[in-house]
Amino acid sequence: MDQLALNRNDLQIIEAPEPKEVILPLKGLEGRDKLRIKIGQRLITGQVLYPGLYSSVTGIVKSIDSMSFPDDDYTVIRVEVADEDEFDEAIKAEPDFQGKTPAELLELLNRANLGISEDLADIDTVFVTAVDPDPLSLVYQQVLKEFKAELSEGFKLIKYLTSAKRVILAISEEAKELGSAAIGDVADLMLVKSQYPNGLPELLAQRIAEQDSSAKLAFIKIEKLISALTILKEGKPAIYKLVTVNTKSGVNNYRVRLGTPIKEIIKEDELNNNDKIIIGSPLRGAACFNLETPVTADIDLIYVQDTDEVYNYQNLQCINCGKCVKVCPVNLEVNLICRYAEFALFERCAELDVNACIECGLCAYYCPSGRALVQFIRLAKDEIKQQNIEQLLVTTENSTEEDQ
Amino acid sequence: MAKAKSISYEFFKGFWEILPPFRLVLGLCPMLAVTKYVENGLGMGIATTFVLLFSNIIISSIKSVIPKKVRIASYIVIIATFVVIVELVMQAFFYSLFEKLGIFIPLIVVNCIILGRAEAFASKNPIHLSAADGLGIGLGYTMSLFFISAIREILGAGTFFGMHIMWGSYEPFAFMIEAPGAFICLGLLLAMMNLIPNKLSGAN
Amino acid sequence: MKLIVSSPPHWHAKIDVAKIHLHLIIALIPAVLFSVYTYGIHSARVIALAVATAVISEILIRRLLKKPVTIDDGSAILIGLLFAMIMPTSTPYWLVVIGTFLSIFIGREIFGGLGCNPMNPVIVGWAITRISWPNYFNLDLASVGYNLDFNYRYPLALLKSGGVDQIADFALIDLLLGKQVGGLGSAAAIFLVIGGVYILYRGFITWEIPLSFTVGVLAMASIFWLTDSSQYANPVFHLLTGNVIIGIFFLATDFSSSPFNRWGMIVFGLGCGILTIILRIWSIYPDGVLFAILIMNLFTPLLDKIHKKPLHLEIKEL
Amino acid sequence: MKEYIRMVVVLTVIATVCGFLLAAVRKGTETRIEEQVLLYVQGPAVNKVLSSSTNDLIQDRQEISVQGQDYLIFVGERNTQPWAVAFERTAGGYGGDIGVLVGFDIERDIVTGIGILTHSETPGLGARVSESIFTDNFNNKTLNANFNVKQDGGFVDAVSGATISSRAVCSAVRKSLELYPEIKKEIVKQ
Repeated sequence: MDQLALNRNDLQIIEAPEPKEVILPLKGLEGRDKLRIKIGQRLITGQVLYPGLYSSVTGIVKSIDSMSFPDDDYTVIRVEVADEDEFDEAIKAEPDFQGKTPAELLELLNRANLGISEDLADIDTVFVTAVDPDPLSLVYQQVLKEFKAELSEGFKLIKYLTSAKRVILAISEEAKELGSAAIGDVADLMLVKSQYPNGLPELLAQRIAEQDSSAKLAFIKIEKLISALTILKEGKPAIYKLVTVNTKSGVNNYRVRLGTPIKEIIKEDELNNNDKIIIGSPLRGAACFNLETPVTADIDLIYVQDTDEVYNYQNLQCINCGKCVKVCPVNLEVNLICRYAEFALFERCAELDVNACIECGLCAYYCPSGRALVQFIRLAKDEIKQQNIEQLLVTTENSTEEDQ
Repeated sequence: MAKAKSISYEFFKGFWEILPPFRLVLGLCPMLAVTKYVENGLGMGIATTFVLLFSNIIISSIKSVIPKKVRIASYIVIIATFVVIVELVMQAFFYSLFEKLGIFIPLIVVNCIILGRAEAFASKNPIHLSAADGLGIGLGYTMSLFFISAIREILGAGTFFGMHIMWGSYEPFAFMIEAPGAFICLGLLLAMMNLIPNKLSGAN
Repeated sequence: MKLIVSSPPHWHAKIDVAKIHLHLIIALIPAVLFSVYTYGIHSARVIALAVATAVISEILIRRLLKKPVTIDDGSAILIGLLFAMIMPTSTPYWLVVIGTFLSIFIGREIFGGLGCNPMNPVIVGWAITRISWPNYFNLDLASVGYNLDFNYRYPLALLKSGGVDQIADFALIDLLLGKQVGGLGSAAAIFLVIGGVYILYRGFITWEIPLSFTVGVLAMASIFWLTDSSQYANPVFHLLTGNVIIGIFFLATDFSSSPFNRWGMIVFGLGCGILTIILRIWSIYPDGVLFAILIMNLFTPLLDKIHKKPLHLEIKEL
Repeated sequence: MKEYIRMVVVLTVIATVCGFLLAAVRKGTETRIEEQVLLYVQGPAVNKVLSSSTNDLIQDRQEISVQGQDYLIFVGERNTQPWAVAFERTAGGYGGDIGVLVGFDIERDIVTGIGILTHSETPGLGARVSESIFTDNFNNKTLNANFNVKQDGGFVDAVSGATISSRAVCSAVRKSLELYPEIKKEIVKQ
């Protein structure tokens, strides 16, 4: 069971070599025509290409294609990197952030490619996750160690930005001393057991909600908070991402420029046929089928799984052992939901609150029948979503008929 | 029912096409309760057939007189009359059978097959067709009861009409003549009956 | 370069159905060995026949229904073994064959196979044969012809017919050590406890049902015992005799026919324990464990409704 | 309104016709049913307890009045001489009244045997009092024997697990014993 322990490791950050070409992904294929750039155009670092899409390098646009990644189809922009970064002038340093209003700060940060949610009203508790949510991931603790001096200022920033009453630092039990030194008098400490899935934000939120059910919660990853601080200090956009790369040859924390294709980090000669590259957690992440997949701000971990370790689903009949129910962190009756989903009884799934599922993958991890439980749940969620839309359509049609 | 309504069709449909209780799944209560022995099953079947035949004839002949709103009440009165006649006659001439069937004779009144045929068939069709329908369904029901009670008696008691037919050292499978045995036997037979047409249509 | 693509999770605990059943079978081995040691070749005969019948009938039924044959998951072997464990040594060969076949066929396959049975298949097979051929379940006769170094009367039958005075010479330690007449394996209390603790420790079954079952038996027996100890046997006697121990660890915990929620399991176990004692005291059967489990199996869908509602939190990521 | 009248009339007519029909059938089968009941319900028990009689016990049944109450009795005859009498008494059992037919040998003043006529005891438990293994307890017992179950100091082996039903049978037998002298007097008179 130690497989699910959240690893601890002291690593040095390795600066990944600067890429020769970056890939900037834009979700969906519709945005393609609305892009304000042309092939051959020169981009500067931090330039806005589309609302929410920024250039992370300075260079020339080589092509605009479409590409498929596990979650969706993307419009991708390939940029050939020039030698020197030229930064967008619109981003200015604001070391003393309290001189600006929170709204102005937010605009500045988002202009600098941070991507903080615009809707910050009604938040009274913010927690900063400094515990790695997934096994194998080492990014959060690395950031915590690296930037422990800046943390208390970061808490002040987030408190000011959201006008929250309370800031909580979620930290693994082993890093307790580090945490209590960092919080100062600004934040509270929440200790997390180093075992998956305790570090997932949903479960941290659940723990807070158990104490205070009326709290309106939001969370921010520690790396993002540090990025925000760096932007305000240096006046440069966020262009680097820390990624744990776990290959057969070893584990390293790389600082990678956003948009770098993963083939630049994982050399092809390290891979065998039928290996599996997992972007994200071994329990939640998606298998990568395209080595051109760019590193984005959401990627904390890239894990190369050897052929021998790849698990094949059996999808045998459910034996009703109840293990999935026992391990489910949000108390779902997984066995029932998945059998209902198997036989297309999606209303029953909805009755059993399938939408509360956080897709942590523990049920399928433990399932002795080797059933693809997460997929059944995703299917149910998706069908419920679509059927609700259909229902809405039906009711509107009926009402127009009645009107006539 | 697209087929032409002929006496022979109405008579024979009860033997397979809508064979009760396997196809109609009606009349299960006596089916489960009185099929311990072949004698009981057969007696129950014949009593039901008698009631079914005469109630169908009478209801079909006076169907135009009965107002719609009181038709169920009228049917029940007519059916009940025949049931009581059956009960009295059985008591007078076949007392041992009467003792075994006991409460299930009066309960023929609420056997869904009879009211079902009265409502679904006799109240809409002429006398001769109704008679054929009643007799056919009744005999089909008798056949089913005979079949299931034969299985239960042979396995559960090792006898057939009370005669020992299994080998000497046969230990009766008493579960079959208990109530749970009836449920399992009926369930398996229903499953088989559903399997056969599936197989047939699959072959086509 | 070919890469494998599949959906998450990409890890697995590497526990499969066959492994669970294998360990359940391993846990039964002490009791099996003990029964072979005590009753010799007849015990081995019943066990071997039951296991063989279970496996063969599963193959035949699955072939007939055109379903994949899944005997390699070990569940048929487990059913055969458990069925043998609760039968008397003297069971004739045909009864073993019919009982095991019914366990597999009526108990499980007609409901859809492993995981779909609403009642414990072993007990279904047992109950059908128990009703049909009660004479062969007379455990007092089962020990005839053996030179046993302990009281060769079935304690529960003695309790039923003669009352508390009759069972005075059963030392509780003897009952614990398996020096009592009972089902083939179900009499070997201590060996079943060893096996049960093993599977509990390895996590193949959970603690809820065994614990609450035990508590149910002890509590209900204590209530009777405390009201009139001259008429009712002491609680530990009830715990150690008959099929209670095998029921606690191996029969009540059958995955498919027991609840999967914690509180459902606890109510289920308590119900089994309470009904066991009630049936022992008021029914015409000397032992009530198997019927108690069968009755509680029917409540399983209802007990599954005892469930904490999932928490649906909306949290915002900044 | 017309419709309502029609409904009432039709239902009344149907009910009346059915009523008459049933009355006629009932009338026609009444005596035969009575014979059948005697033959099948009381017959076997009477024949068992008075087994060495030469007459037709059912046909020779008679009703006699003792202390203002009527009792149906069966008189067994040998060589046209009455030698035994049997009649039914009831007592409350576990599930309702148990009707017990007790046969008496009037020559030797002993109980020849008993038979259970009606009962509603639990099948497999109390119902086992009607099995001969229990009723044979009472065969050829003198009148002064203690008709009680063994727990109460009598000689009767109770059906195991069905003491209440066994006690009820014993109590019905004791009731018969009380009545027996009166009935014997009546028979001897005849």
